[in-house]
Amino acid sequence: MSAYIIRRSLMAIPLLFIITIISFAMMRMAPGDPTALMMDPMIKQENLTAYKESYGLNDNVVVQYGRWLGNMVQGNFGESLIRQGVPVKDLILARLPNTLLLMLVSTIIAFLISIPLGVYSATRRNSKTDYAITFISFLGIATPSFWIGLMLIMVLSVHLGWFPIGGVANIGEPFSIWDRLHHLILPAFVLATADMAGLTRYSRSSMLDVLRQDYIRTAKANGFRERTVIFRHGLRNALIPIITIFGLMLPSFIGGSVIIESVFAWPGIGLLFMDAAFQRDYPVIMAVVVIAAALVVIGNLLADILYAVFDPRIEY
Amino acid sequence: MTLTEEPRLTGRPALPEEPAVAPHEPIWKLMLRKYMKNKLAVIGAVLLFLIIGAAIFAPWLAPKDPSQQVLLDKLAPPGKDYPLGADNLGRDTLSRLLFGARISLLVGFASVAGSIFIGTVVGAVAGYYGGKLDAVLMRFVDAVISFPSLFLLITLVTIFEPSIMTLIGIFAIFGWTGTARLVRGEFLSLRKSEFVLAARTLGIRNGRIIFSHILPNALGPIIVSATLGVGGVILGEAALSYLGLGIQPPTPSWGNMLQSAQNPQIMLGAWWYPLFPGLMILTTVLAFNFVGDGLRDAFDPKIED
Amino acid sequence: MTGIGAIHSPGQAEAAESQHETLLEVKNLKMHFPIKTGVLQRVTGHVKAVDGVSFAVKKGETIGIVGESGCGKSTMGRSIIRLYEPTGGEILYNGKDIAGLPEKQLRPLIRREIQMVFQDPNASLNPRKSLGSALAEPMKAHGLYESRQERIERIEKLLDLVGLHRSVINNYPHEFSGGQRQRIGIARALVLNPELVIADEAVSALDVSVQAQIINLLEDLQEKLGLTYIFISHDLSVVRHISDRVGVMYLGKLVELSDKEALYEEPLHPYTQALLSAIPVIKKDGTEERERIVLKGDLPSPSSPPPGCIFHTRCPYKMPMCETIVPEFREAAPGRQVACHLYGEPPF
Amino acid sequence: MSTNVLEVKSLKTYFNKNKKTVRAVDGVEFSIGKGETVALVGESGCGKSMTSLSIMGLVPAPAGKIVGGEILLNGIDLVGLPEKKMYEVRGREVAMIFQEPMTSLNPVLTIGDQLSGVVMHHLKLSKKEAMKKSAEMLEIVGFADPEKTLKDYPHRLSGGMRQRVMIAMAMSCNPKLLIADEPTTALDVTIQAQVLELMKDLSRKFSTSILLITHDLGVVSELAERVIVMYAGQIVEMADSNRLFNDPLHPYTEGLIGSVPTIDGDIRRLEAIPGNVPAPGTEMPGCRFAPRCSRATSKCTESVPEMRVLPDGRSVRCVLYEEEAAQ
Amino acid sequence: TPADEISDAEAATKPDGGKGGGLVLATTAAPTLFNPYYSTDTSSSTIEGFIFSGLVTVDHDFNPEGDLAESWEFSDDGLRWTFHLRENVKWHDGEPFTADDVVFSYNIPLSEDYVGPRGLPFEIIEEINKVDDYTVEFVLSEPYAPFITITAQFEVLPEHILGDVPIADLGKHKFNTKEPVGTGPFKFKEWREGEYILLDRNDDYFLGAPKLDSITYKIVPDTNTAMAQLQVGEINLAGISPEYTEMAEDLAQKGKIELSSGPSNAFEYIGYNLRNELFQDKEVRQALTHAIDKEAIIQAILGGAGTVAHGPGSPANWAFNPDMPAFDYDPEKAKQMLKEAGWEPGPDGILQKDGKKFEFVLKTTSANEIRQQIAEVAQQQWSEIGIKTTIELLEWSAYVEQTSPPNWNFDAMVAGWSIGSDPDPTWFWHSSEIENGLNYNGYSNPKVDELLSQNTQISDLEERKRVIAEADAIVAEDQPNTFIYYVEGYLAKSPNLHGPEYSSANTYYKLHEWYID
Ligand SMILES: Nc1ncnc2c1ncn2[C@@H]1O[C@H](COP(=O)(O)OP(=O)(O)OP(=O)(O)O)[C@@H](O)[C@H]1O
Ligand SMILES: Nc1ncnc2c1ncn2[C@@H]1O[C@H](COP(=O)(O)OP(=O)(O)OP(=O)(O)O)[C@@H](O)[C@H]1O
Ligand SMILES: [Mg+2]
Ligand SMILES: [Mg+2]
Ligand code: NI
Repeated sequence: MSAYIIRRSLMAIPLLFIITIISFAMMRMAPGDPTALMMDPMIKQENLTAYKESYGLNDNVVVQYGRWLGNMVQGNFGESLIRQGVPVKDLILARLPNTLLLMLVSTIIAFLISIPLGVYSATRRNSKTDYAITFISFLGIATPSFWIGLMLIMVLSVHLGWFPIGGVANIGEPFSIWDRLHHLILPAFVLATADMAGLTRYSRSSMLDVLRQDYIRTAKANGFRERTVIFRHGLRNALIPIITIFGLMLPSFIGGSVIIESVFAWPGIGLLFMDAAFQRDYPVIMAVVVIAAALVVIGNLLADILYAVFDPRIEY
Repeated sequence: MTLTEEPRLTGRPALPEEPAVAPHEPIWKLMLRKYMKNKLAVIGAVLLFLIIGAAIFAPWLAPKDPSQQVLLDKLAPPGKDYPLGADNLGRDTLSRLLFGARISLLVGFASVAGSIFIGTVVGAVAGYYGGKLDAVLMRFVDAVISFPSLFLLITLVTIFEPSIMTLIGIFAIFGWTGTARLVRGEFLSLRKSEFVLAARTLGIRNGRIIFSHILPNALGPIIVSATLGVGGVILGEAALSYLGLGIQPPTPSWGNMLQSAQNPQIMLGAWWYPLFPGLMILTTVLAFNFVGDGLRDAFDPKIED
Repeated sequence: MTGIGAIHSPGQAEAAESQHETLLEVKNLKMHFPIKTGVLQRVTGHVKAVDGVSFAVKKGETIGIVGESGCGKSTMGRSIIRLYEPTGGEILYNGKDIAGLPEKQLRPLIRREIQMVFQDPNASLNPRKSLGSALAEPMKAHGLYESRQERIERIEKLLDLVGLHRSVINNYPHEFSGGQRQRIGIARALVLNPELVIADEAVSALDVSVQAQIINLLEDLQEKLGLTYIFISHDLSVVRHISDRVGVMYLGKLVELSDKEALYEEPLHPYTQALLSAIPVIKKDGTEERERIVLKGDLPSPSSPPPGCIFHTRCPYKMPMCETIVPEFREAAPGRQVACHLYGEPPF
Repeated sequence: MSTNVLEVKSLKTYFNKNKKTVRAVDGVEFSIGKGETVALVGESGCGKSMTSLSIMGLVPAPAGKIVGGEILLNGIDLVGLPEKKMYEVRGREVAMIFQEPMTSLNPVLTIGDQLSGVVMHHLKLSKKEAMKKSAEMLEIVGFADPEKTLKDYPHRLSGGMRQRVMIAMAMSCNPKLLIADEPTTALDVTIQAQVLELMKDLSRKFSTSILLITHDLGVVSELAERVIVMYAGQIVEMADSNRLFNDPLHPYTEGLIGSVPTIDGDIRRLEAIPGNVPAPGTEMPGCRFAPRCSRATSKCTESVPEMRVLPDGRSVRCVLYEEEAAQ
Repeated sequence: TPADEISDAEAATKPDGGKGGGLVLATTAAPTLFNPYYSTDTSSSTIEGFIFSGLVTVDHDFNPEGDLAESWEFSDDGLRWTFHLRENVKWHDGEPFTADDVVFSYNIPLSEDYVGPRGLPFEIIEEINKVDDYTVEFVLSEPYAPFITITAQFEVLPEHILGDVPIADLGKHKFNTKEPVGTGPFKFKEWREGEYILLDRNDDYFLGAPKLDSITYKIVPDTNTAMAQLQVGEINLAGISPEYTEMAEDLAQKGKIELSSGPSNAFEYIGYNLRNELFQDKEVRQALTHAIDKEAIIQAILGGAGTVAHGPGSPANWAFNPDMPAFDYDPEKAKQMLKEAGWEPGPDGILQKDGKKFEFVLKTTSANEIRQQIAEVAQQQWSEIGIKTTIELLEWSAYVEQTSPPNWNFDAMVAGWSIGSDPDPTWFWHSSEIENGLNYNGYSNPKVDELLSQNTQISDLEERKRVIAEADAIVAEDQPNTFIYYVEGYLAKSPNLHGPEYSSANTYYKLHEWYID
C-alpha cells in the first residue's frame, strides 16, 4: 500500500511539471504586461524600466521559467507584481484555508445528499419518486450554478435576510462556529449543486448495478431484509465506483469554486485567481493554477487510497 | 478422422437449412426503437429539433433586427411589440434569443466537434497501440485533466480576446481529454474482443480494423459524450459570460444575455429579461442531456428491447 | 523438407509431401506475460501461461487439447496463430518458422492458411457488421473473389456449407441465435480456404443440443474440405468425440499426448487419470463403476509454478524426485508421450 | 420418503415485457421427498432458474410474477406468504447456492462476516457463537484452516473454495431444502468432483432434500435420484434417474441424451436435435417441442399434450404415450 | 487614471451629535499597499487618506486647506514655498511629527534609487529645506501652479521608522502592507487578505478624536454584491456607479439609504485616433458627433445621471468652461457634412470616398458595461448615417496596452477621463504628451499648446481659468473626441450615518466628525 502511495506520488511529479510548463507558456503568450495597469499619467519612463527590471520581467523567458520553477520547488512562489513586496505564498496561504473549507463542506453536502437520493432512487426504480429525483438531477445539471447562487442571494439574503450576502464571517466579531456556518452554508450548497446532480445520477446507476449482482441475490436468498441487503451488502459496493468519480469530479469542483467565490464574495484562491488574471499578476496566476492542479492530484491520490481502503480486492 | 458406426453420407448439407430467427431489421431501426422507449429522450429530441430549427431559421423567424436598439423601449416588458420583452438597450429579446441560439449552438457544436476529433484520435491511437505510446499520451492527458479547466479557460480567455473562434478553440483544446480517455478505454477493451482478434487472424489491416471494426462499436459512447459535451459547453460559455469573459456583446449569446441581466436592479425590476435566456440555456442543456441518455440506451447492447 | 526442397520444384514438392507430412510443428513454445508491480511498474515476474510445449499436427487430423481453466490452452492457440508474439520456441508451419515473423510477412502466409473459431458466439462477431459484409471483408483484404458477384456466390456457398439460409446475408449478428452465430463464426473461418482451423472452446458456450449440431458440422466440414483441427476444450467428452489425438495440458505444459483411444482407455499421467475419473458420466445399465480420484487442492499459480514436476503438489503418486527434477516429455509407449517420472524407463 | 418436503402445484411464473407475456414457468408440478435429491434439467432458458427463484420468492419484480399455483413447503403455501414471513423461510428453511461462485459472495465483506451474518440472523446467536458455528461449517466443507479463512475476503479464494463457502453458508442453518442452481457449471472438472462429493456427503449427513438444477446430464446421473426434464417452461418428463437414462420416453429427453458425447462407450455421430429452443414469449398451439421433434405428427400441434403418469410411475408429456398411460 | 472618483463632502458638523459606530465601505478592487509613493490604485489611496495626512488637503470645492501644514506662503516668482507645520501632531506610535518627516518623505521620489510611479510631480522640486522643526521650505525649478493641489497633497511618512531603509527597498517594505504608521484619523489594525482592512480610531488625532470607532474597508468581488450589501445595511457608505443609479434611487425612496449627488470630476467620450486618415478632417469629426444622440444615451444608459458634454473638463471643476462650441444631435446635418467632405453612400449603403469605405473599429473594455453600451449605441447610430463600425471589446489591461503609447492601436475608442484635483489639461491635449503621455488621440494644435504651456505658470486663479477655458473651447471646436457627457456622481449612505455628502473633490472631508447613531 505504501509503495502504491509512493508510486502515485512520484507519478504526480512529471504531471506537475507538465502543468507548470503549460501554465507558464500560457502566461507568456499574453499580450500586455502588468505594467500596463500602472499607467499612471505621472509615471516616469525610466522608473517603469527599473520597475520591470526589479521584477525580472526583462529577462529571457526560459530564464524566467527556470527561476520561477526553482524557487517554487523550494516553496517560494515569488512576489506579487501588483501587491508589491507581498510574497505570493502569503497571499495563497491566506486564501487556501477558505477554499479548502468551502470545498470540504460542499463535498460533504454533495455526498450526504446525493448518495442517499441516488440509492433511494435506485431501490425505487421507475417509481414516481425515482422520476422526480431523476428530473431534478437533470435540472441541477442544466442550470448554471452562478444563476442558482444569484437567485438564492436575491431571495434568501437580500429579501428575507436569512443569510449574509458574502464573506466568510462577520467582520470584527469574535470567532463563532455558528457565524462561520451561517456564511458557509449558501456557497457550499450552491457549489455542491452542480456535482450533486451528477452524483445522484451516478449513485443511482451504481446502486442499480450493484443490485443486479449475484451477491445481492445471495443475500436475499439468505433471508436478509431488504434494508439489510441494501445497506449492509449493497451500499459499500456501490460506494466504490463513486469514490473514483470523486476524483474525476475534482477539477470541475475546484474550477467551480471560482464562480462560487465570485458570487458569494468568498475570499478563496478562486477569487484571488480572478483578480490576478484580470491584473496579469503572473506569479499569482501561475501559483494558483499550479496549486489548483496539485489539489486535483492530491484529491485523486486520496480517492485512490480511499478506493483501496474500501475495496479489499485491490492489493498493492 | 472420426470413427463412426453408421456410414455417413457425404456432401449433404450439414443440417436442414434454417431461416433467420428474426426478420431482417437494420441496426438503426433497432436503436431507434430502443431510443423511442425513453420518453424523456424523445421529448429532448423534439426540443432540440425545435431549438436547432429556430437557430437555423432565425433570420426568418425573428420579428426584429436583433441589434436594432430602441433606447426608449429599454427593458420593456413582454407585450405586443416585444413578445418576450426588450433588453437594457431596447433590443427585442425574442430576436436576440433566436440569433443567440445560433451563436450558443455554434460554439457548442463546433468546439465539441473539435474536441471529439482530437479526443478520438488520441484515444484511438493510445488504446489500439498501447504500450509506451499509450503511457506517454495518457500522462499528457492526465496533466491536462488535472488542470481545473475553468482556471485554464479564464486564463486563456483573458490572454486572447474572447472572440467566437477563440472560445471554440479553447473549449475544443481543453474538452478533448475526457473523450480521449473514453475512447482509449473502449479501444483497449475492444482491441481484445474476439471479433477484433478474428479480424486480425483474417489478415485485416490495422487501419481497417480501427475504422471499420473498433470505431463503429466505440461510436455509441463517443456520440453520447459529444451530446452531453454540447450542453456542457453551453453552460461553460454561460459561466465565462458571468465573469464577463464569454462571447462578447453586441453579438448575442444566451450566456451574455443572461450576464447583462445580472444587475440586481434588473433582476428585481425586469424579471423577464434574465428569465428567457436562462430558460433557453436550461432547456437546451436539459434537452441535450435527455438525448444523451436516450442515445446511451440506444447504443447499449446490454439493454435488450 | 529443406534438403529435398532444393532438388525439385517447390510447388510440386509441397503438394506431394503435404499428403502425409506434418502440417504444423510446435517446438518448445513459450509464452510468458510480464507482471508489473512496485513503484516503477517494473517487471517483477512472468505469468508462464505456456511454458515449453512441443507437438506436431499432421495434415487432416484433429488434435484435441484439454486441461483445466487457466492452464494455457487459449494462450497456446493464440500464440500459434500469432495473435501473440511468443516468448520462445518455434512454430513451424509447413516447415517455415513463423514464431518471429512480423505481421507483414504473416499476412500472405498464415493469415489465409490458419484460422480460428472463438468461444463466445456473441463476442466473436462484430455487432455492427452484417453477415454479408463480415464474410466479404477478408476476401477484399486478400484480394480474392474480386467482383461483387463472385463474392456473393462465395458467401452463399459458405452459408450452404454451414447450414444457414441464404436469405440471411444482410442480417446482423443480434438477429441470430447462439448456435447460428457460431455457424457464422465457422463460415468466417472458412472464407479464405484455410488448411488449419484452431477451435478454442468453440462449443463450450452452447446448449447441449446445439453443441451437438456444431460438433457434427465441424466433423462434416473436415471430411468435405480436408481440414486440420486443433480443438481446444476443457470438456473431455467432447474432445474424445472429435479428436484423433489428445494432448493434456497442466500449468502451461503438455503432460501427456497420445492417441485418443489409448489415452481414454489407459491414461498414463496421474493428472490425466484424475481428470478422467473426475468426469461425471451418465450411468446406464452396464456402465462400469469407476473409481474417482479426487485431487486435493487447487491449481498453482502460473506465475510461480512449482519446481520439479509441476504436478507434484497435487499428485497422489508423488515421489521425492518429483519435487526437484523436471520430468521430460518423452515417448512412454508407441505414439504416446508423457511427462512423468513414473514412466522413466521405456518401454513401459 | 413418507412426506414431501416440497410440493409444487401448477406453478406459473410469467414475465411481462413490452406488453408481451413470457411464460417462463408454465404449470410446473412436482414434489421432493425428505432427503431426496431431485434434478431439474433442460436447455438454457427453459425456466429452471425461474422455478427455483419462484420457490425462494425471489422472482425479479416487477417484470416477473408468480401468476398461479402453489408451492407447499412442509404443507405451507409460500405463494402469497407475506414478505416478512419469507425472510424466515429463506436461508433457514430453504437455502440456495448459485452458479457463479466468483460473484455470489460479497467482495467487500470477509467470509466470516458473511457466514456469521446468516447464522446470527436465523439462529439468533451472538457474534462470537456465530463465528464459532461458521468455523465449524467451514471445517465440515473441508477447509483446513477455518479460522484463517473466516478473515479472508472472497477474492483470495479459488472458485472451488468459494463454492464450498457458499455450500457452508447454505447448510449453516440446516435447511430442509437446498436448491443448487448449476452449482458446478463454472468449476473445473477436478474441482467439480470435489464439490459433488461434498454435496453427496452433506445431503446424507444432514438428510437435506436437494433440488439440483443443471444441464450436465453426467452430474445428474452422479447425484440425483429423480430427474425432471423441462422444455420451454414446462415439464416434459419426470422419472427415476436410472430409468430416465436407460429408457428415455420423451423425444426431447432422448435427443438431449443423444446430444451428449460420452467419455466411454461408442463414438458415434451425435444425434443432435435440429433447430433452436423457441424464443421466449413464442406462443404456439400444441406441443412446444413439436417443431424440432423427429417423431412429430399432426396431432402434436393441435393441443398441448397432458402430463401423463405411466403405470411404472414415470410421467411424460407426449402424445406418443397417451395410450400407454391410459392403461 | 480613468474613472478615478475622488470627491469632496460637506462635513456633518454637529459636534453635539451621537458618536461611535463603525463605517463600513466596500471596494471591488483590493488595495495593494499603503504607501502613497508606491500605490497607484484608488482603494489604496482612499485608505492612505485615512491613515496618513498630507501637508494640505482640499475642501469640497478643490480649494487647498491646511492639513499637517497650518499655513503656507509662496514667493512672488512662485519658486519658493514655505509651510508652517502643526506642532501638536503625533504619529500613531506616539512619536512627534516634525519637519524631518516632511523632508524625508518628499525626498523619496527625488532619490536616484526610487523605483515607483510617482516621480513626475516631484520633478519640479529643486530642493527641500528644513527651516526649523516646524517649518519647511520648497524650492521649485520653475513656477508650477498645481504644486499646492498635487504635490503638497502627498501624504507624509514617518522618518523615525523608515529613515534608515534604503530607498530602493522602500517599495517592498513591510511597513506598506503590515504596519503602516501615519498621522491620520484612523490607525491601521488588520488586513485580512481578500476580506477587509480594518482601521481603528486614532484618539490622538490632531483635529480631535474621530467619533467613529472604526472603518472597515470590505473587498467584494463585484458591484452587484456591493449593492446588495448596501441594500441590507452590511455596508453603510458607497459611491454609486451609473448603472446602479436607478436602483439606488429606488432604495432611497424606500428609506433604506440616503442619496446625495453632484457633478463628478470626469467626462466620457469617444476618442478618435487622429493618426488615422479617416479622422484627420475636423468636419468629419464634427459630423460624427452630430450623429450621436447624447441625450438619449444619458437617458437610456445612465437613467439620466449625467449632463451632455460638448468639450473637455467638468462642471465640478472651477476651471470649467460652460460656453464651448456644441455639435448637437442632427443625423441629417451629419450626412450633409460628410457629403461635403466627399463621403457618398456606396451600393451597400456604406459611405465611400475614393473607393475607400467609411468603416473602422471601435474599441472599448469589457470591464466597463456603460462603455460597452455606449459603443453599441454609437455603432447603431453611425450605421444610420452610413458608417460601419465594428466593436472590439478588450480585457482591461489589453485595452490599455493597445490604446496607449507606443502602440496607439485603435481607430476610435470609448473611454473616460477623470480630471484630478488640479484642472491642468496639459496631459490630454498638449502635443508634447503625444509621445509618452496621455494624448492618445495624437491631437496637436499650436494655439492650444501655447495656452497650455502658459497655464501652469499662472498663479492667479481667475487668469488661469480664462486660459484653460480658451484652450478647452478650441479643443471642443476641433472635436478630437466626441465628448458625450459629464458624469453625475452619487453617494449612498445608511440613514443612520451622519456626515458624508457627495463631493467630487474629497468624499472623506472632515471624516473625524462623522458618526453613526
Ligand atoms: N494477455 C495476458 N496477460 C497476462 N496474463 C495472461 C494473458 N492471457 C492469459 N494470461 C494468463 O495466462 C494463463 C493461461 O491463460 P489461458 O487463457 O491461456 O488459459 P486457458 O487454458 O485458455 O483457460 P480457460 O479454460 O479458462 O480458457 C492464465 O493464468 C491467465 O491469467
Ligand atoms: N428478468 C427477466 N425479464 C424477462 N424475462 C426473463 C427474465 N429472467 C428470465 N426471463 C425469461 O424466463 C425464461 C426462463 O429463464 P430461466 O433463467 O429460468 O432459464 P434457465 O432454465 O435457468 O436457463 P439457464 O440454463 O440459462 O440458466 C427465459 O426464457 C427468459 O427469457
Ligand atoms: Mg481459454
Ligand atoms: Mg439458470
Ligand atoms: Ni520438400
